[in-house]
Amino acid sequence: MTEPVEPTSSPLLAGLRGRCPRCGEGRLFDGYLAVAPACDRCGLDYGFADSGDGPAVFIMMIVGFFTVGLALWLDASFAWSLPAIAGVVVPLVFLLVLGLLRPAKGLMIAAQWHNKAEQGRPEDRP
Amino acid sequence: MNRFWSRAALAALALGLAAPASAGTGQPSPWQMNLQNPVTEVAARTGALHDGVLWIITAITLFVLALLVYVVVRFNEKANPVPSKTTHHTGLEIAWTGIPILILVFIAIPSFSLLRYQIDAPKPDITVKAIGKQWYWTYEYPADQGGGFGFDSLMLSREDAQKANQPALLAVDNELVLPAGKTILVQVVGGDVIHNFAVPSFGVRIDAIPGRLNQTWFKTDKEGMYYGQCSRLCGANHAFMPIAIRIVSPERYAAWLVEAKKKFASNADDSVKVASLSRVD
Amino acid sequence: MADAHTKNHDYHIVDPSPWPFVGSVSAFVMAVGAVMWMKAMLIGGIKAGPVVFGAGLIGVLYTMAAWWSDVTREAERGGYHTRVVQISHRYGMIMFIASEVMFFVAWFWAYFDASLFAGEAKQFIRAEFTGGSWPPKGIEVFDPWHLPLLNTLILLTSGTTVTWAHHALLHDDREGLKWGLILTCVLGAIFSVVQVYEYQHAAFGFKGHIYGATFFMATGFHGFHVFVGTIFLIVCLARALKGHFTPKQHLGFEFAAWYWHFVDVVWLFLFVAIYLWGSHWGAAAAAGH
Amino acid sequence: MAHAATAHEAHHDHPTGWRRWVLSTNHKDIGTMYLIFGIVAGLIGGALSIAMRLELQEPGLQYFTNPQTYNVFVTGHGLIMVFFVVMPALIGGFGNWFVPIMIGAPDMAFPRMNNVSFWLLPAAFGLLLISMFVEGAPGSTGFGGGWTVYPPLSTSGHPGPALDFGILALHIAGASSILGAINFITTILNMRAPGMTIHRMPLFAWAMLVTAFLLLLSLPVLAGAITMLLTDRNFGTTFFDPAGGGDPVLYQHLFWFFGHPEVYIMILPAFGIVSHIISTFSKKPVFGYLGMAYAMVAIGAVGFVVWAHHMYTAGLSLKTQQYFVFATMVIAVPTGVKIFSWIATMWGGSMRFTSPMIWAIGFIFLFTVGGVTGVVLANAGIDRQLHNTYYVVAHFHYVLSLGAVFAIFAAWYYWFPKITGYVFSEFLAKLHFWIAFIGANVLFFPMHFSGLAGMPRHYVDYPDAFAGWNRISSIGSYIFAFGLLVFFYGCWQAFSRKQAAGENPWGAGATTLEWTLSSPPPYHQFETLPRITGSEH
Ligand code: HEA
Ligand code: HEA
Ligand code: CUA
Ligand SMILES: [Cu+2]
Repeated sequence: MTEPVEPTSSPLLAGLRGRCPRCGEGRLFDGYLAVAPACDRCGLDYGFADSGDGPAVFIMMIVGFFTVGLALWLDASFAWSLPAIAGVVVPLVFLLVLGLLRPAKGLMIAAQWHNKAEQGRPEDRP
Repeated sequence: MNRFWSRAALAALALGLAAPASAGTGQPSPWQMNLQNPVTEVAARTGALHDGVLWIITAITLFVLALLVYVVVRFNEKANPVPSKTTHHTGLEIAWTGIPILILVFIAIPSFSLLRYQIDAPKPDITVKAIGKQWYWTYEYPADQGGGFGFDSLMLSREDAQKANQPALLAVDNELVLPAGKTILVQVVGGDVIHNFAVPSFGVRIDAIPGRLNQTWFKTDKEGMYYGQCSRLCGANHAFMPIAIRIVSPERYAAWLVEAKKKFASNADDSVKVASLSRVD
Repeated sequence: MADAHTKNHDYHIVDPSPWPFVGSVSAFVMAVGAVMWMKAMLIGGIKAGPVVFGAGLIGVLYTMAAWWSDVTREAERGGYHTRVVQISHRYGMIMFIASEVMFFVAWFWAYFDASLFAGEAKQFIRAEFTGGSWPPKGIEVFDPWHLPLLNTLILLTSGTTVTWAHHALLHDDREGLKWGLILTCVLGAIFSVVQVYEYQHAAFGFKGHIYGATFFMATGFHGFHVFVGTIFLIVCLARALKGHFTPKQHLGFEFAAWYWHFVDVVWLFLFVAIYLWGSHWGAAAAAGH
Repeated sequence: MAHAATAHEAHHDHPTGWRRWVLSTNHKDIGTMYLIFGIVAGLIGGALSIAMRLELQEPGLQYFTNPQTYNVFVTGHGLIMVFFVVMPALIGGFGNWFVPIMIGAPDMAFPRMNNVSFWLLPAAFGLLLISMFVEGAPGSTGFGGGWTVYPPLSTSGHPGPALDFGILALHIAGASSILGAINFITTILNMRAPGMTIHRMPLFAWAMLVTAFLLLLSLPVLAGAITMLLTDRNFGTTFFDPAGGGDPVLYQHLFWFFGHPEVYIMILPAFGIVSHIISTFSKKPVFGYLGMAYAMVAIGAVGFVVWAHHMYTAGLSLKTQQYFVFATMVIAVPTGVKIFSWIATMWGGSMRFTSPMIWAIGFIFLFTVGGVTGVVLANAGIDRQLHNTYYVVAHFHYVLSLGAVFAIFAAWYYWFPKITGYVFSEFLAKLHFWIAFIGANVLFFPMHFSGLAGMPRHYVDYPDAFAGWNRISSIGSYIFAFGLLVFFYGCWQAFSRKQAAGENPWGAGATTLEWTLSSPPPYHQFETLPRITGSEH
């Protein structure tokens, strides 16, 4: 395949940046969220990658925490009207989700690779 | 028995188009499926938020059901003998992350403002005290508002309620009488154990805790009888200490005050201690 | 015969044991006795509560003694406590202490609920009762700089002596181990004595007042832990004298030390929160800043 | 190998007869005892609830001439179902049986302590039963203040010894669970087979790990709270008595600080079980394995800071209520995302509708119904209308009686062949499902309506207007209970016809370690530890 590349010392950071968790260089994604088939630098096969709903859960908690909190604050401290709050918060939700989804997914996949995470099975029974 | 089943069938049909007409005002009505009709702004706004959320959760549940039916039909052993690896869909991934947050936000914003509306009581015109006791309520009218008396309010027996042409388990001997169109603040405490002062049509529910001065408020323009029930397990007769409020015109209220003062004069000094309003900020 | 299935792992497959069952039955008896005692219930005209409770308690204590001596036997002679088993024991002890910490959270919660909200207007009966201040009106609290400070120093010193014992053990210095432990036990005992003395001179009781309730519950539960910890250390001392423990394997001792440190740390929190901050001194300091 | 093991019945660590059970240090035997205990307690708790439904079938007092007795039944029912049915079955029963096996361990870390965890339960249960027969409130027996045991009803309101027995029952049950939690955590952290990294553990083991932490950190707070109740009752303290400077609401905080994690304690193991069943019968690995594991950890942690959503009517300040609305909503939604993960697991799969599978699918749907009503209740403003009404009763029975209990039955049918070695009639298991599904919905769905209409909980009698939905609910409960007869008949039939199940009756989708062992597994499994790998890397 490709020539051996120096493995990165911080696979999680690489994932966060949307890079290959092994070499830290190649692209993890093909497009916005679609995982590429393999690393274009070191050839790591991304077939293992399955982040599932993990990124969603964490983003919901983080973005939810932030935006719902913001709405609460706008309402409590400035008594903004409903549409006004919605006008600020709704776009913000999308911005944050769009902004965070990719790093979160990259991070989750990198963590998966780094920890060799997947449900184990006995060696003698493939 | 037959009538029972046909009623049940009818009720089942009505599911989903729960006609508000079926709801009682001030008391439940048979086969009622939604909140009692609101007569205060608080209750109306609570009901509106509830209905809004109900639509959302119904949609979510039906969506989950639809997905389940779909996978069952589409991905069973016969239809799909070879299991696939997960397919990817960027749009879906964004949607299933973002939409729940949006739902959350959409529920949270009105929820917060409703909450504030409920709790930040406006300046009251009239303050009364409700003291929950095993197993009746004592109501006190402060002297500075033409009161200066208190009385106990006990449930009528089924027979007596029937005679009085009032609903059983809701009717009481001495009702809490209050005027329409006035903001009423109710200070609620427990006399022995915790009780709970709840009147669905007013959108009011607050614990009556010994030693803790809780309060709630309501204002309605609609005269009539409004019933509620103790909503905190308080011992043997928890089910038998209803709250019955009669809302009358301010004129009749003034007249009633005079009358009641005479009638209940002997109860004036009540044993249960209730802090005065001024002590609550 | 025994070798048709040998185990090829280092885990401890424990033999069947009567203690769990005996202990549970005893706990049941003890609980029944406790209720009978508290409610002065009669059996055949006599107040059997203390007897029933005592019988259950003896059962529980016997179970503990028997159970733990099984454990020490397995450790000392059976060779069952392999490295991996010892790691399990460590996890177990850490988790146990974590749960104890949460126990104390409950007492501290009660204490702060009362002290931070002593004057909350909403709670009108309480506010009247406490006079809206903490310490509540009419409560003569302990001067933190007398006995409580002394006890703090005692406990802190005992923390160092137990560490000394530990180091001695690690260097196979049996004398140091012995004296370190003896000193720690003595300090623990002195702490308890001082605490009892202090209790006897308290100007408030356990009953009828939230100050006494929170004070005695928190410090009393802690005192109980000191008591248990001291016994734990005495057992270690006895075992040390019998020649138990090696520089490499001495979990029993280590756990006693952990437990002791935990008791130590809890005391610091109690001292700061209840004795210092919750005293007139604390109130004055707060008002004067 | 397996045969060699069974040939050694007389070996010293394989006792027989009563000693095998009473003195047991074997996680499977202890698990079996837990399951039997759960079934027995389930019958008693179920019987209490049927008696309640009989009473509520019509307005007026039918069977409970003393209303207090009804309260005692409700309380007993709640406590038994929570502490003596769901927790023993899910955690003690299935947890004990399968956590060690799934991680490739020969037993639990502390086998003797495991047994005391079990035996403390009958002791606690015995105390609870005694409690129902000694004086509580003046002139009646038993404690009737609800499973939440709020003071002052539980202090001044029940002078008799009934609640003292109840409190000590909870202490002992709590001690049992704390010891169990320590055991599970240690086992999972320290006894995984070679190659079974923590990131390769089956999700059920993950679920049990999180559950055990929740138990470890929440139960002592409950124990503290009820200890203070005990001293308030018997030693004159005033923790919860304002007349002595105490605060009844303090108890509520302490209780719910335990109580809310407790509801996750009851559902996380169910989540784990359902994940396995869905994956097995879709012949696909669990969707997003790592994300789901981490999500459970995060949800478990955040679950500690939402407790006061049970106290919206206690008179908390506006700010406090706003915070708890906010936190509850933020944690509720990702909890629900589990649903989508299961659907995604099935998506593209090749599903076989065996009996455990239909119970699991039923669980997914019914839990959703219960979960979304939880989101309604999370809004303090709306909860103002619904608190302590049957709407809440509907909510928590959907997540418990139709959530946790459905998961228990799913697990039962899934693992029955493994545990007993016999095949359970698929027909009867499915028949049981349909009866239970219909019965439970007829039983609990109308409670939403009566709750919205304003019917309060803990009512032995109610205004005539509520009669309709209550009648339907009661009929539903009889249907549900009838399903149990099918269940027991199925068990009896399975044991009498003794059709051998074989190692793995469920086929290629069943990939966890228990399916590599004989059915039932050898007395001591994994004398040689299994080696675990991932797929390739
Ligand atoms: C297994 C037990 C269990 C579980 C899992 C839950 C889960 C939840 N519960 Fe429930 N609850 C109880 C058991 C449980 N509860 C019990 C026993 C009581 C009563 C105690 C008593 O008073 O006796 C109670 C009471 C209770 C109250 C107090 C009501 C009152 O007394 O007035 C509240 C209020 O917030 C609440 C909320 C929630 C929420 C928000 C969830 C959430 O975790 C639910 C999350 C799930 C979903 C939301 C569904 C699926 C999600 C989707 C399909 C995704 C999309 C969804 C959205 C965007 C909304 N519960
Ligand atoms: C897991 C919890 C659980 C379960 C399963 C149930 C099951 C049932 N519950 Fe209840 N219930 C509670 C928890 C539960 N409940 C709680 C916490 C309360 C509040 C108490 C309080 O307020 O103090 C309550 C309150 C409550 C009320 C409100 C009473 C009132 O407020 O006045 C009612 C009324 O109808 C009711 C009815 C029923 C009925 C008919 C069932 C039926 O579904 C029961 C039918 C029986 C079974 C289904 C048996 C199940 C058997 C097993 C689970 C064993 C299986 C084990 C293995 C296979 C290993 N329950
Ligand atoms: Cu008063 Cu319930
Ligand atoms: Cu909760």
